[in-house]
Amino acid sequence: MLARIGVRSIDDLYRDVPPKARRDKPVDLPPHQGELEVERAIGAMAAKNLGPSRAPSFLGAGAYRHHVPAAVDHLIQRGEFLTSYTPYQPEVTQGTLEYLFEFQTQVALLTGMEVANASMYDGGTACAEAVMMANRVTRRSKAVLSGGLHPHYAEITRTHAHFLGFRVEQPAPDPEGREDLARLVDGETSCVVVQNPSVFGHLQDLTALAEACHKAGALLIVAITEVVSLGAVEPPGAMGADIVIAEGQALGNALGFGGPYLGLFATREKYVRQMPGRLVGETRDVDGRRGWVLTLSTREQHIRREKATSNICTNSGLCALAFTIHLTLLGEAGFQRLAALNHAAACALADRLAKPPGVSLLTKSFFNEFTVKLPKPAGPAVEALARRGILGGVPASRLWPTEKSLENLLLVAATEVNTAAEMEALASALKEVLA
Amino acid sequence: MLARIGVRSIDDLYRDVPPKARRDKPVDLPPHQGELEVERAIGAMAAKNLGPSRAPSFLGAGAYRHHVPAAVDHLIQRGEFLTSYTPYQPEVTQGTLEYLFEFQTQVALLTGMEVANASMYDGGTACAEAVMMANRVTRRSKAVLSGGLHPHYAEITRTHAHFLGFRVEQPAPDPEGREDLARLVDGETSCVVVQNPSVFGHLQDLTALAEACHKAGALLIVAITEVVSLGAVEPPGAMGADIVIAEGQALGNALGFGGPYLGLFATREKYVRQMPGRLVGETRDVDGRRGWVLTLSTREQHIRREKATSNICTNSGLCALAFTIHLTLLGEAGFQRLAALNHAAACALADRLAKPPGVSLLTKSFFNEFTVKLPKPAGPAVEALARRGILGGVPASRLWPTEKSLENLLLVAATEVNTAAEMEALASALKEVLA
Amino acid sequence: IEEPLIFEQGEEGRCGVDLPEPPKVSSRLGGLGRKKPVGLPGLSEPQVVRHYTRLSQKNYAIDMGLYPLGSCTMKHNPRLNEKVVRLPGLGDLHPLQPVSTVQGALELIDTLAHWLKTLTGMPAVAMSPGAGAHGELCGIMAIRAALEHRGDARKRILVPESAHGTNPATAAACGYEVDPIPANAKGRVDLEAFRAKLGPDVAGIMITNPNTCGLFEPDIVEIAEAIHGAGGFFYCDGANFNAIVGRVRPGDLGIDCMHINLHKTFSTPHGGGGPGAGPVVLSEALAPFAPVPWVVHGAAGFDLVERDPKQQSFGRLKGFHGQMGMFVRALAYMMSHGSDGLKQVAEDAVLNANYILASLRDVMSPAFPGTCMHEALFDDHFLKDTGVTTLDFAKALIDEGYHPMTMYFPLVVHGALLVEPTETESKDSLDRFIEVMKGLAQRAKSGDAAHFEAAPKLTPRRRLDETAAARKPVLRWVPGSNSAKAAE
Amino acid sequence: IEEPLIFEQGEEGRCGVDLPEPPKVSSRLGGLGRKKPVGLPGLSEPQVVRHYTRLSQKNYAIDMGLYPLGSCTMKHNPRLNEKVVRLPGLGDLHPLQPVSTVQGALELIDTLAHWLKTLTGMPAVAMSPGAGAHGELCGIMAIRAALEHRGDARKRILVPESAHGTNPATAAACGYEVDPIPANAKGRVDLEAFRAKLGPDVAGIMITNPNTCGLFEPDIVEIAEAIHGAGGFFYCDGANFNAIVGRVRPGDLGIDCMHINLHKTFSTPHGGGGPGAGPVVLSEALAPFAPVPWVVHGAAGFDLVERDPKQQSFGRLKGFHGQMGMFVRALAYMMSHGSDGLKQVAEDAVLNANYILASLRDVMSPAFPGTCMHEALFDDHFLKDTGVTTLDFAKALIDEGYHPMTMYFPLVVHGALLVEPTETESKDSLDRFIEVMKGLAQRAKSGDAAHFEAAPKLTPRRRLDETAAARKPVLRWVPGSNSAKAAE
Repeated sequence: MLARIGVRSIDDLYRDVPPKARRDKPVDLPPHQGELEVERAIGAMAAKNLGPSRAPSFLGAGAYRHHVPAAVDHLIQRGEFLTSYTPYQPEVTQGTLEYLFEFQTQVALLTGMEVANASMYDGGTACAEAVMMANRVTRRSKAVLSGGLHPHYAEITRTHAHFLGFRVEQPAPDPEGREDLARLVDGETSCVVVQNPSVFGHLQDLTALAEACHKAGALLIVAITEVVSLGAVEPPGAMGADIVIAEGQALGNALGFGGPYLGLFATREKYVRQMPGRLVGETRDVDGRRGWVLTLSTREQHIRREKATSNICTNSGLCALAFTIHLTLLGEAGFQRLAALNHAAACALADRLAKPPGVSLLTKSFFNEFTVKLPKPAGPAVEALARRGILGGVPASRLWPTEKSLENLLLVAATEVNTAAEMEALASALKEVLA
Repeated sequence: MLARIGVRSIDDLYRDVPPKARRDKPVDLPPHQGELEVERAIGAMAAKNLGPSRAPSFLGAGAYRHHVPAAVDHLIQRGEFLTSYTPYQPEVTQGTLEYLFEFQTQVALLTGMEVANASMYDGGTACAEAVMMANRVTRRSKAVLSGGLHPHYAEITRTHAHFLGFRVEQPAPDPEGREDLARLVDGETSCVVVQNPSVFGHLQDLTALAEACHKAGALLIVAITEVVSLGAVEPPGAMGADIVIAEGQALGNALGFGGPYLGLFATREKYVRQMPGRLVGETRDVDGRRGWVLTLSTREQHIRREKATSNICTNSGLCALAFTIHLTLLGEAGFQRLAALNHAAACALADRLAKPPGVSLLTKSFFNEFTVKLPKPAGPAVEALARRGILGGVPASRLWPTEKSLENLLLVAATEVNTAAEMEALASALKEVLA
Repeated sequence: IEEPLIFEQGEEGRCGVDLPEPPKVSSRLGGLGRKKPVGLPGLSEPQVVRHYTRLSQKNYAIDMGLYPLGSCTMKHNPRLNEKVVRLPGLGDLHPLQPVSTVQGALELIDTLAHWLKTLTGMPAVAMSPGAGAHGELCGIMAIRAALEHRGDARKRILVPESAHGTNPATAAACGYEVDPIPANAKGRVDLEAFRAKLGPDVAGIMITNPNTCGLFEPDIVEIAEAIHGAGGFFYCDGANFNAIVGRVRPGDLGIDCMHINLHKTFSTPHGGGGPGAGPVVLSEALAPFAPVPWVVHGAAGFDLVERDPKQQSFGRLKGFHGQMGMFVRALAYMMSHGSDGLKQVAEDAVLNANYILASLRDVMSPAFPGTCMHEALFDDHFLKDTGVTTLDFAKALIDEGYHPMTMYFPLVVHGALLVEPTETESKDSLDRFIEVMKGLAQRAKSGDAAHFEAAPKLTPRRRLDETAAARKPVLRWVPGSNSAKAAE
Repeated sequence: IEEPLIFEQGEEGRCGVDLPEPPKVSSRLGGLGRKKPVGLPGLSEPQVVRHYTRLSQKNYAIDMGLYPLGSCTMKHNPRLNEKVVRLPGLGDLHPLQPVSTVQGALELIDTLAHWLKTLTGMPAVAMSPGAGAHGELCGIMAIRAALEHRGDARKRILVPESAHGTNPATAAACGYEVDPIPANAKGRVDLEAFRAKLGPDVAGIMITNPNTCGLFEPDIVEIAEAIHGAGGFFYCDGANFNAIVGRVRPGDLGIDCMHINLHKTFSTPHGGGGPGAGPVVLSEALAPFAPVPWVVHGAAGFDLVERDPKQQSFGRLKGFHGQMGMFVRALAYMMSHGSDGLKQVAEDAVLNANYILASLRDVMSPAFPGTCMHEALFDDHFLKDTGVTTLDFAKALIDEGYHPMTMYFPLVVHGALLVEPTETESKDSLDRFIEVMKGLAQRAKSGDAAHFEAAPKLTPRRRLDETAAARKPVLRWVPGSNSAKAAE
């Protein structure tokens, strides 16, 4: 091969590299290892973690453990999906394009919106993108965030706000679901972002807030961190939302220590050209047969460069595939049943946990997650539970480390995978820990 | 659907069933359960076993633990392989046929034989089929089995011998590799079956035995339970074997508590029409393109019925696929290296285990398995090792429960997956157990 | 796109698996080290992944569409089965570990045995046979062992003409003569002909029920009584158990043994021709003669009997303890369906087959009047004078995106076409299939025989020359053969 | 065979997952229960498996063949990666578990960070960005935060014309003006033009190196010194790190930050467009401003900092801790290759690209003389007067069994064709590709433009009308739409 190229050595191909930066010796890292050794080394790291396969787990707060049917993982591992490129060449990627078109339809149906894109990085980044989109649509630059919004979503939005120079207003965390956001909406407000159920688990009727927003010329953005709730709860679209963003992990995707996940993004048809992210559209081929293509790419960075609606290039294709396969397997009946199972599990757990003296349930209306107030700080209590082999929830102090007023609050989730025995184990361990 | 059929109920479709045998109520078994529940129930059974993922394991005796590259399992799970039918319709099964043709070629190469079939149930059943084939070829009816043949192989052969009325002669188990089989060969002998390495681990040069067989008009059948040995050891074909049968599990297939495995079956070209099992052959399609079909099916039961060479219909297609993918990944260089790693591991372990006083190594020439003689019965010693979390080998008493003379013998195997630390753990635990 | 053989790819020294450098040891191979290379090609992991991915794309599979194969029960294989079989503690268990370390595995075998016995209404089951035909062998051996035990050397086994080829082959493999029984005009065993064959040298009868015409044998109880009356045993071929599982217990019909193809009724994958698993249920009379090993309840949990202390077992039929991987899958399937779901399986399978039969009754020619069980049998009467053969018709189905149905079997019907949709097909799927079948039947009748003769056209290969393949068999790749060059 | 949408299949009430009956509870949904059905179709598991299996069969993928996509590094994805990421204790870990219960996960992140820092020669790395473009955002935000920290409000970012579209989009998303730098005749940054743009309001420069013409920027050290001299920072786009990994440490060239696409250089699967992961290595000057979270070594093991105690971090960019699943895969890849293997990766990638360039030099038109790095760039000069466009030429490649190469990018070359084979292609694979490319080039020159205009012909769909799709966007299925009927 070198002969055909006309050089004597590989080194000759690196001659543009400044001499002082050329390395002939390998960097200071271990040499290659066989499959068996690598499996062992990573397996040893995995064994140091206490996962839900060994400990009952009741964590939520933006990431949920559900039973994923075996067919999902089987199908997403097909090489034709797993190792395929972004579908820029539609003739050889109709498979990817068709499932993304179905995904967009499913997301629109779930949220009660008109259109959805082909996915974002995750719920939090989708939230920031939604606010920036609202700024573009309204040509305003103040965003109002609910105190019940997941802190990561708020923090990401603030980061973008800082660099793009828009304002963010947010009342204090709202563990009891009492805030009045409408009073913060003014003529400068581009949008209000509210999470439903809130990060504390509260379910809220957003109809009045939507009206207030629209009256002031602002958009209502609804964030959802647990999409399974949409099988039981009235969708944001029906309450007047203009943009809905969500974390899609709960369907089809493993917890995986926080990623990769997928952001859902849906809006009204009239705003579609201000939307970030990829979109798949229906069209015809030269023989007149229905087919799919990436479309409206004039919004995107590879065409519009610095004038693009977002700098996003990669999305979460494979996570979206897992999501859409899981939802397709469930179908209408299965999705509603799954949601009902989750709600029933949370109701059963809430009754059990509220019993010990000094413990109170702060969340009256919830889906599969709620907040309890303990008689002592929740962080150490969760550590004590972990020592007993139970992953007992997310202490509010993990998400709001500086808010002393939230110190005793514990966010607890239950899904269809939590058995009665596990709930009983948590309840009695908690009693011990609090004693 | 019932209306189109013209019946009123499903029951009407069962009217040929005698009334007393019709059941309207379900049988006395549990009702259906969800995926999650079934996974839990079977997972609970799995958790009751002490597998090598939790305990170092040194078991062989016909089934070997090797590292299977991740690509193998990935590929055999492709639906087009996993859920495909027997390739009777070659136009829509060229995939299966091509890999089976490659498999046949690989088996012929490994064993040093001319032709191989597309697999049998396992090594043991292949052994019995080989003896029956030798009877057909020679029109004789006495088989001589080595005392170093795996007892399961011998037992299966005896079962068939009983029902088909042929004779089996076998000297006593041969832990030190000293038997002289040639003296048992006479004018009635259809074949001699010898395992290499023997079930006790001995490697033998079979050239002289092959000559003795051929001189007497008998066939030499060589059995191999660990195919990885063929990467390091002279193949039976080079020593004069007429039929080679082997257990193929060691490549590509999990231990899986004993099955499904795959039998390899190779012979000389002149005997091919007496061979059992499916065969894939090369041919052309109507456009002249190379393709593959099942061939010589006039030997088989679906054509020849009671005159077939065997009643076998199903083979081990998917296991053969795993075998052939693993071997293709290894290639010449990898296969030889794998064999070298195994031999090196066994040498290292043999040195360690032969140290304690009273323990002696019975096997001088071996591949990856050998026999040690303990100063006390091996069965209880293995139980004691298991209580220490080590799966320390197969006591000879497990395979020959009635042979008191073998009571103190332990069969020990080491492969590329056994680390030095594991070997050390076995050696010191054994010392404790024997103390 | 053509996919060359692995032997036509690769490069010397290349390897697709990273293995560490072996430590230097002084060989203890006793001078028997390999002298020549094996001759294997060297491919990288990407090359291997591509090779098998591309090969897979040349296959048809259940995952792609309906498989109308009669008598083969190609049903959907749930993915849960593939997941549970790979659980650590099952997939990695050595078969000769101390029984104290494999209690869960033995419990699993015992649980599956309980389900099989309960579903068939039989008192015992031999788990080790490796496939259906192996199960047949096991059953006939048990019969012969039982007869020998009572000192009764009988010579003949009665087998209906419509039987699978494995039945006569099995009887022969156990040293029996095969005596065929004709079918009557309704596709059932001719009861009178059967009675006439009975005698003191008849060891037993092998009947498939529902039979290979897709019909339930209405005289089954009479047959059982007659064979027992003559001192013989009743072997039931369980290939078509899918039609009656959960709804009829073969034990209630008087059978003595029956094998169960776990991949037919209980959804283990067909895998391109195996592996299967063929447990055999046995009557009280045959149970003592079952092959080793078997699982028993002992004082300290489950125990495994690998030698029969009573020495009545006819011996060992397979290495280790049977097709464990198939047991796990089958049990997962059974537990998922439960007693209610399995009954539903049979009913839906029969409903689907009858729907096809009724829908195609007018354009094709059903072999027998009335309804069927889980498969619909047609003869080639409807192709008369069209110049289209059963084979042509089946091959034309390929270009419509389906695997051919079973052809020319059972032999008792002229130019048979046997269609078994299974219960896992939805009504929409059946309707599409029916429409295609109608279209083809009409096309055949319209005189377009050329279309059928030329089929299939859309496959990686068109019809292959099987005669040439058998005349001069090429069963392996040989270096320097020019077959590669001709492939394009 | 056509595959209808899921909404065009199924039946009401059907479900592909067995779920238990929910217990009756009195709802605590606060009166917000869903009032109308969602509108999802009901499919069985077999229908679902078939739907996605058939869809997959309409895709091209690395597992099927070479992907000559320039600047995208479509290399083989080892299957080991997919196995280890699913290990219990990794795949099922919740991101907010107490840190005491996730020590192995934090160790893994820390180990990967160490590898990335060592390979790039940089002192710090921000792990959380979700993809390459997200990493760019992270880097530019760090630059702006550092400038703000020293009270230096600068407005402009310099970006070469040949940059990926993400570069200018990123700069804009951080509130910067984008100022383009032209390329010189050799495809490199025009050093003089660059120097002329420098000034006190230039925040930094974004350079891809090796650049999108497949060339190493020989003046890279001078550029770094100049931008630093002017008080700005040097952002290096790491998209083409594959060409130099293990052989050149970007830190030795004077860069301040660089994102790393784990799916390009470290073999995590592309997945049809994601998910990716884009860790960003940072210089000492930028490290204090990195986004949270980060892993630190604490007294009791690893700890996770989710709020910066010094309040210098520019904040949070992504939920939780980054793309853990991609970290596991990338680390498995890195450990498998080691320091020696990764160097080999770069060398083989460069060797393969040059082999293609040299082999096609005579029949196509290289955009620049001399050798290239890991990708070979051609312009459309060789198609002059043939009537064949770059697009036509690329589409014709599809019918030969390949994915098209990158077209019309970089913009600095007319009708660009950018080919990146990657190191995982074998020489046989390259030779086949070269032969196909030569054949097509000759065919174009022989005047057969019609062949190219009509391509592709062998795909599930031929060329699609993208204009119509954008004019009246149909972005979802709507009940009763007649699109289904028209599909055949």
